[in-house]
Amino acid sequence: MRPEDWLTQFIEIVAALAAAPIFLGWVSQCRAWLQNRRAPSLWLPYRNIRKLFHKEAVIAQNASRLFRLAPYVVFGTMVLAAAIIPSMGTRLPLVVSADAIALVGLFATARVFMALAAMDIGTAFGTLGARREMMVGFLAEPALLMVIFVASLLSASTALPAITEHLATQTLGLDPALAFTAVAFTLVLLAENARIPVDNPSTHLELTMIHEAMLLEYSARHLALMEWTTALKLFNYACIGFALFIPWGVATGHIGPLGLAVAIPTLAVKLALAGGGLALIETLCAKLRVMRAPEFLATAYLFAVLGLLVHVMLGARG
Amino acid sequence: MPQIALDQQLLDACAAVMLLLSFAMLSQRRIVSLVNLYAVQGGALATATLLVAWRTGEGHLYLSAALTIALKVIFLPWLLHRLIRRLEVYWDTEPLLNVSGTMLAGLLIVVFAFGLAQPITQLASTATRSAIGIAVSVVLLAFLMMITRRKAMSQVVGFLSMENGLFFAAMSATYGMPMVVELGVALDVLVAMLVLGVFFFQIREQFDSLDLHHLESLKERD
Amino acid sequence: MELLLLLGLPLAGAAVFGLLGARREAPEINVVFSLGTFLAACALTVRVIREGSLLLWHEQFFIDPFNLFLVTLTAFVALTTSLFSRPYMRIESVHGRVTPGRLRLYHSMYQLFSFTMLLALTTNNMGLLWVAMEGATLSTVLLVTLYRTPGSLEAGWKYFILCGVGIAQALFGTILLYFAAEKVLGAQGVTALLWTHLDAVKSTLEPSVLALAFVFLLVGYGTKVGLAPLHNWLPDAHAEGPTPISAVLSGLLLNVALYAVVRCKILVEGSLHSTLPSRMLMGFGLLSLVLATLFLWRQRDIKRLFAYSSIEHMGIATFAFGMGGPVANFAALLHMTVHSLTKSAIFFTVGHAAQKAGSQLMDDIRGLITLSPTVGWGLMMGSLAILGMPPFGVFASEFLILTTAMREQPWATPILLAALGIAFAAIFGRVQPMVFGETRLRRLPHAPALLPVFTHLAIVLLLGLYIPPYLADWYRAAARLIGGP
Amino acid sequence: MTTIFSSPLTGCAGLLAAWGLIGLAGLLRPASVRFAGRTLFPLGAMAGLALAAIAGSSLLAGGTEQLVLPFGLPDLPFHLRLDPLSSFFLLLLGASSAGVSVFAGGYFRQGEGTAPGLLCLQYHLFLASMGWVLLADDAYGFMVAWEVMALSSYFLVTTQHRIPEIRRAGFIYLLMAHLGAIAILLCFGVLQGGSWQFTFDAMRAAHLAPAWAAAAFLLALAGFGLKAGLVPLHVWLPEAHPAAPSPVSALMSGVMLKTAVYGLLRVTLDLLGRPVWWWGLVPLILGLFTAFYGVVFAAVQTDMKRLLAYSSIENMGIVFTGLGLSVIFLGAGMQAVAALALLATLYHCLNHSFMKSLLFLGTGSVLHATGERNLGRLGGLIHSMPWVAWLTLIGALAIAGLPPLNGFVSEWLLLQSFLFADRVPHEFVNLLIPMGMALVALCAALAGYVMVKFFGVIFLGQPREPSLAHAHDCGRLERLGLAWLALGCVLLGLLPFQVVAALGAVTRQLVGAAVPQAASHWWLLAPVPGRAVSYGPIIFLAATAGVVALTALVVRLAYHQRVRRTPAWDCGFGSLTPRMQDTAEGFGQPIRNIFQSFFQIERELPAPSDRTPRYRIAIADRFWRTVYEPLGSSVQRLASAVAFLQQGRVSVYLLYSFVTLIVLLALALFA
Repeated sequence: MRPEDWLTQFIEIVAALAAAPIFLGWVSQCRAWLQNRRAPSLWLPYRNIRKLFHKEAVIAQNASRLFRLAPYVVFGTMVLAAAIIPSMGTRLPLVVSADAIALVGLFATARVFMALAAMDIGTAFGTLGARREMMVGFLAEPALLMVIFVASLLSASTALPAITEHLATQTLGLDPALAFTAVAFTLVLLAENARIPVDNPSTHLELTMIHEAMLLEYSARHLALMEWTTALKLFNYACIGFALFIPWGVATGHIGPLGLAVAIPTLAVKLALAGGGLALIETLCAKLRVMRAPEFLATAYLFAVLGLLVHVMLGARG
Repeated sequence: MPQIALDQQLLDACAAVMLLLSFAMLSQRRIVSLVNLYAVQGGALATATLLVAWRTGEGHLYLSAALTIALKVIFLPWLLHRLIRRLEVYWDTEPLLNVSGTMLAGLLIVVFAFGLAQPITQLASTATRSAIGIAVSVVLLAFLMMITRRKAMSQVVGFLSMENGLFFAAMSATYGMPMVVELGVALDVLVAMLVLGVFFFQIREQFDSLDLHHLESLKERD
Repeated sequence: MELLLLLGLPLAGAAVFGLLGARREAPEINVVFSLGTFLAACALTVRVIREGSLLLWHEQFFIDPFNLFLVTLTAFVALTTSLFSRPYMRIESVHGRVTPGRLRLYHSMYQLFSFTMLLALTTNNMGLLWVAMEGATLSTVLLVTLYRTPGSLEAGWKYFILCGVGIAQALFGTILLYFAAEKVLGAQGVTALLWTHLDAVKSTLEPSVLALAFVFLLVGYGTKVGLAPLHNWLPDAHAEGPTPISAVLSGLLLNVALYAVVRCKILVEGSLHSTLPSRMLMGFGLLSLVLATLFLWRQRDIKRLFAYSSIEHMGIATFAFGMGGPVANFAALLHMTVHSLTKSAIFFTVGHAAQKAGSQLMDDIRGLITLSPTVGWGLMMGSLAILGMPPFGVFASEFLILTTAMREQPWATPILLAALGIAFAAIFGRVQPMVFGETRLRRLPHAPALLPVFTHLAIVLLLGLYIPPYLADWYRAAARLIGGP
Repeated sequence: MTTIFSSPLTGCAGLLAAWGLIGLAGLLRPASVRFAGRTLFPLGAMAGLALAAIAGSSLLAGGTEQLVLPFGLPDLPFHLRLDPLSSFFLLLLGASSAGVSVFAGGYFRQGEGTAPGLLCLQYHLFLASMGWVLLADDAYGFMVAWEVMALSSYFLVTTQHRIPEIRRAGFIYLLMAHLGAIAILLCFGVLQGGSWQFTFDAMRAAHLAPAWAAAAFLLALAGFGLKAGLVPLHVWLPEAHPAAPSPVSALMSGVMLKTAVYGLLRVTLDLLGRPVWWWGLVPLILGLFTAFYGVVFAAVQTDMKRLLAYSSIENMGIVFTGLGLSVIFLGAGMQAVAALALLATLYHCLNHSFMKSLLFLGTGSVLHATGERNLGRLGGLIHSMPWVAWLTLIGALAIAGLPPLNGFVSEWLLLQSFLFADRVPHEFVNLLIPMGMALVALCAALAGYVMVKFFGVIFLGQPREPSLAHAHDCGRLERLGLAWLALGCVLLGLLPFQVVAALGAVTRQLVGAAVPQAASHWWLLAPVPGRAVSYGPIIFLAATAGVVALTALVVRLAYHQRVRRTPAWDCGFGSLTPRMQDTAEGFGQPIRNIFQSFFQIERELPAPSDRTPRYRIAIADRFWRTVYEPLGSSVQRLASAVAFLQQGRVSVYLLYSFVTLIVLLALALFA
């Protein structure tokens, strides 16, 4: 590994930390426009986080250490995830430590800690949120894994950068297997990031909420970290999507200032588009009943597996 | 040589008589006369043994004939009669299979017995070989009788006539077994009867009857 | 000399008990006689180990590997059973189930019974063998009816009639055997029934006659082995008689009867050159095994339960003898040994358990190990042993039998598997609640004799882990003698 | 002593004997808990450590040695053999039993059931017999050890024999174990191939016809699968494992199940030699189904030990999946990948033995502290028993397959080997295996669900019963045991490179290839040459921890530290009680709804107008009603049909004899 690779790594992490809240803001902005509302500022998430950091933390009496540890752990895992997803360059030193499977493992870790923290206080809300989160998770996680496997079968590797490099070097022309998985991935993204139709980030209605229910007991800096994590998670998923389905523009090989000069704008554009698309979907869809969520995710899972089968069949033929 | 023919005829007559007696026993329901029939059968057996003994001059056959007479013609019938009188069991109840049915089964058995005896008869060198089939059928008929009877006493008589059949078979196939065996067998029969005597009184004092339907409580079917 | 002692002592014992009437120390005297017999057996064994097989008294008696270990076993079990019966019968008389007069009969017949067993084992004369077998029946009939209860009388009657008739068939078989032998060995009739001579000339004996003879012998002695469907006397006799008698019936009589069957099988197979006898044995074995396990399933009475298990195990042994060949025969012999040891041990514990509960119904026997751990563990270990749990010897034999069956008679293995499974479920499902759980038992007036139980179990355990070389040699020699298809 | 430990094999045998002696020593003072607990069990743990050390060293050495004991059957004295395979499993046995024994030393109390001394005997007999199973090198010795193992564990299970349910569990357990043993026995009957030699060497040498070989494999699968709780032969497991005292449950789930894996590996890959590829399909499919079945049932359990038992079923399912995969690859002639799959299998065995023992011991402490095993009555224990809680948390995260703990590594390896399946020269398998991969992923995710439920309901939230408030943390020995196992989970997770290297000897022995190490770094696991595939848990951990620490530091420096403690927010609804928390049933509800068809559910729902509403739900295993109960009743019917034969009438019996006689005579005449 060369020093500039470490540099890229560093830039990526910083960029992710910085861009994540903006991306979140951008999505809600698009949503507002599509729903003819006055859009909130792009920097609103930042303001929130800053405000929360300055507040005094209020913690329930029977909260255990786990409760206070969780935000940091969750945040840490998300940052590491951001570090190993090739959003700009593919030569990332940290990647050797965790391939795509480990990435899914990272998300799972975050989810488990979040759920445990939610159960820690022992209010009905927290447990309810935890249960629903795990319910979403146990279907979304394997679906994501399947999505990645299709890609890694195409490129004979489970390391995301390797996959990206392989796909990026291919001629444009969508592999049918990837088409299936793209759909699956979108569904997973929606579910995992607590977006409509599975969850609604902007409501606290107990019947419907999942993600927010887990955060109810958090306040101040812990909440800030949690919010930031949420933003990072969305950002990460978006980047995974780019890495798998529209890898073009990511700097392969040892990256230089030139490569960055190309990579950063492309990423920005991709993000902008993705945000728009996400907002569009959220506007068009209606929120599902919580009990319907498993069916939604089962569809995702099914699509992913279908993609895998399609790949195998075509591979068998050709 | 007519003389030989004569005792040959006598032998065959004895055999026939034994078979006849078996059938008689099969159909007989009065226990007293059952015992008498048994005694007569013993007599026939003894006669046959004597004839063979006289003819072959085998010493131990005389002995076994004497044994037969002592045991099966005199002692056992006497013992049985005494038991009958003491226990007041004169009649057997209706057999499980009615007489005509029993007879039919008996006939079939005789046929089968002759089939069975064929290989033996062919091999046998004794003058009495033709009687082997009859001996076998006597054994099997006695078996049948034990199956069909309801009274302990008549089952015992059946048992004894089976013994007779066996002796007859031994005699007609091989001119009797070695002496030591014959003695042992006789001893066993004797002891068996004594044991039975004891037994009957036990059963009697327990159930005050020798009807076998008292002895059907130990079973798996429920 | 040893033989004289071996046969003389029990006979003398029977006479002594018959004459000297009811005495308080009769049980001890009984033990002494049995001990003497056992010592004689040991002496005999030592002599055979030194000099090899023996032919004694004008060849009327003989000792070869096949019957030697059975003789020792018989004497041994007779001894331990007499040890067990000492406190057991005392308790019975305290409970008022037997009068002194009957105890006198009991001891006398006990000795007579062991005499007939030993005679049957040691005699070389097929006729005498028959006489001894009949004698065994007669001497035990009155023991079965010892309690004079309706049940015991019925059991005794069935025992007498069925075994009597059966044994009569065996006599006819013997006659046929003699008939065939006489053709070869000459009419002087002295040697014609001697097994050794028959064995020498068996290949020249007339096959068709021997086939018939075998059928009669098989049905005859098979009735005493308790082969289904001739077994019906067995559970009743075991359940209704006094427990020491159940122990010796299961432990000794069945073995001796099977011994007789196998002796005949050797001769017949030698002359027939066909697998008919083997197939008959296998069929009987499997049938007994299956029927017995199915009967096991419904038992309420503990002694009937283990009686059926005896049938099951005799079935296994018979099946193994049917398969033949060195390994299967070896296994079958081993199985005879360990079964008689284990089963008698079980009956010892069962006897005391039933006395504690005052009933033979298994539902009345609960929580043995809480009241008397030794009896409880004895029963538990015994049952596990009889069910073929290692490291007990029964497992060793079943291991060999099953592996052989898998190679030689694959079709039989599903049946064996199912039967063993059902037997396990049936027996263990009954034993567990009797041993474990809350207790509702009472104490006994005399301390139970548990030395015999644990001696037996120890030996069985030993045979599972280590078989003494000379014993193994006898088994091998006997297996070779028995041969197979 | 020196002479004994001169060679690894004699050393191991000596240690097994030592276990036996320690057990016997328990009988010296049968009633004394102190003697057994403070002296003997720690000694047993020492022996376990020593065993692990010896086995480990011989595993690294990779040698093989044999030994013949002077007793056994006449022509078949007991043979012992120590080769990489057995030394690996001995290592597993020694290492995890050490922790369990230490824990047990503090666990067993005076009271109902078996006396401590006897318990000690049974316990160490159990350990020794498991060791013997692993060392045995002849069929007879193997079977004896195998059954002794079953027997001793049976007695341990029925320690509380006064409770009818426990007696029932023990009965079912021993019955099934016995059936399985007979199947294995028959398998050996096939394997000896008519040579009547029952040593494993002879079996290796024997050449079997394909049909016979397949029969042997299937018999072995049935027998060992039964012990491993392979569906549908699993029904005994959720009964027996919870019934036992917790250390015993830990041993049964943690170690005994692995002996089944060992047996199947020994028979399939060693004794049978070269397997046919389609054999692998059977364990693969069964394993996948088992894993799924187990985890789904675990998700809806309300008894914490039953939950763990079902999770054991799941993990054994995963193990068998890997095994089947490896057999398929080997049959298709792909040694290297077969080695990878086998590696995953073995690794998962090792991991599971640590994780599951840890969790079972944790439940043991909870049980002791609260006397409760129903999840619905627990909660909030992290405050009153922090040691148990945090150590158990490690186990829970590990078994949920979260990086960087050990559970993740084996699943990672398994998935990696799945990714090769498209190279198998059988199209059908190619099509089949992706489904397998999907199922494995699903099971892993569900395991996470189960563990969140397990840990969250027991340790987090508020105590559901007032009595839980004064639950006490576990004692010193127990802590030590838990800590040892937790340490094992962490180390196995962080140092996969070393473990894989050590396992090379085993895979080389069984499939003739070792997983190559592409990367040369000691901290990096890169098992697949030619593919950019790697996993470096240490960096992984370092990075995460670094970020966490950094964040914490920044937050601490940049912002103030004020924290106010208040009651939990009750949404304005005044009277929240702990009973209003989500219960175990509630947590399982989504799974119940989604996989309804799997369960046999009976509900008791309160009517709206109910004064005292009562909600009860019981979930039963379908296999009981569909397979086992019919079996039992059919035997019952058969028995009563047969009983008709025995009518108690002498005449009828005579008729039987007569007919038998006639029939046989006919046979003799005309045959």
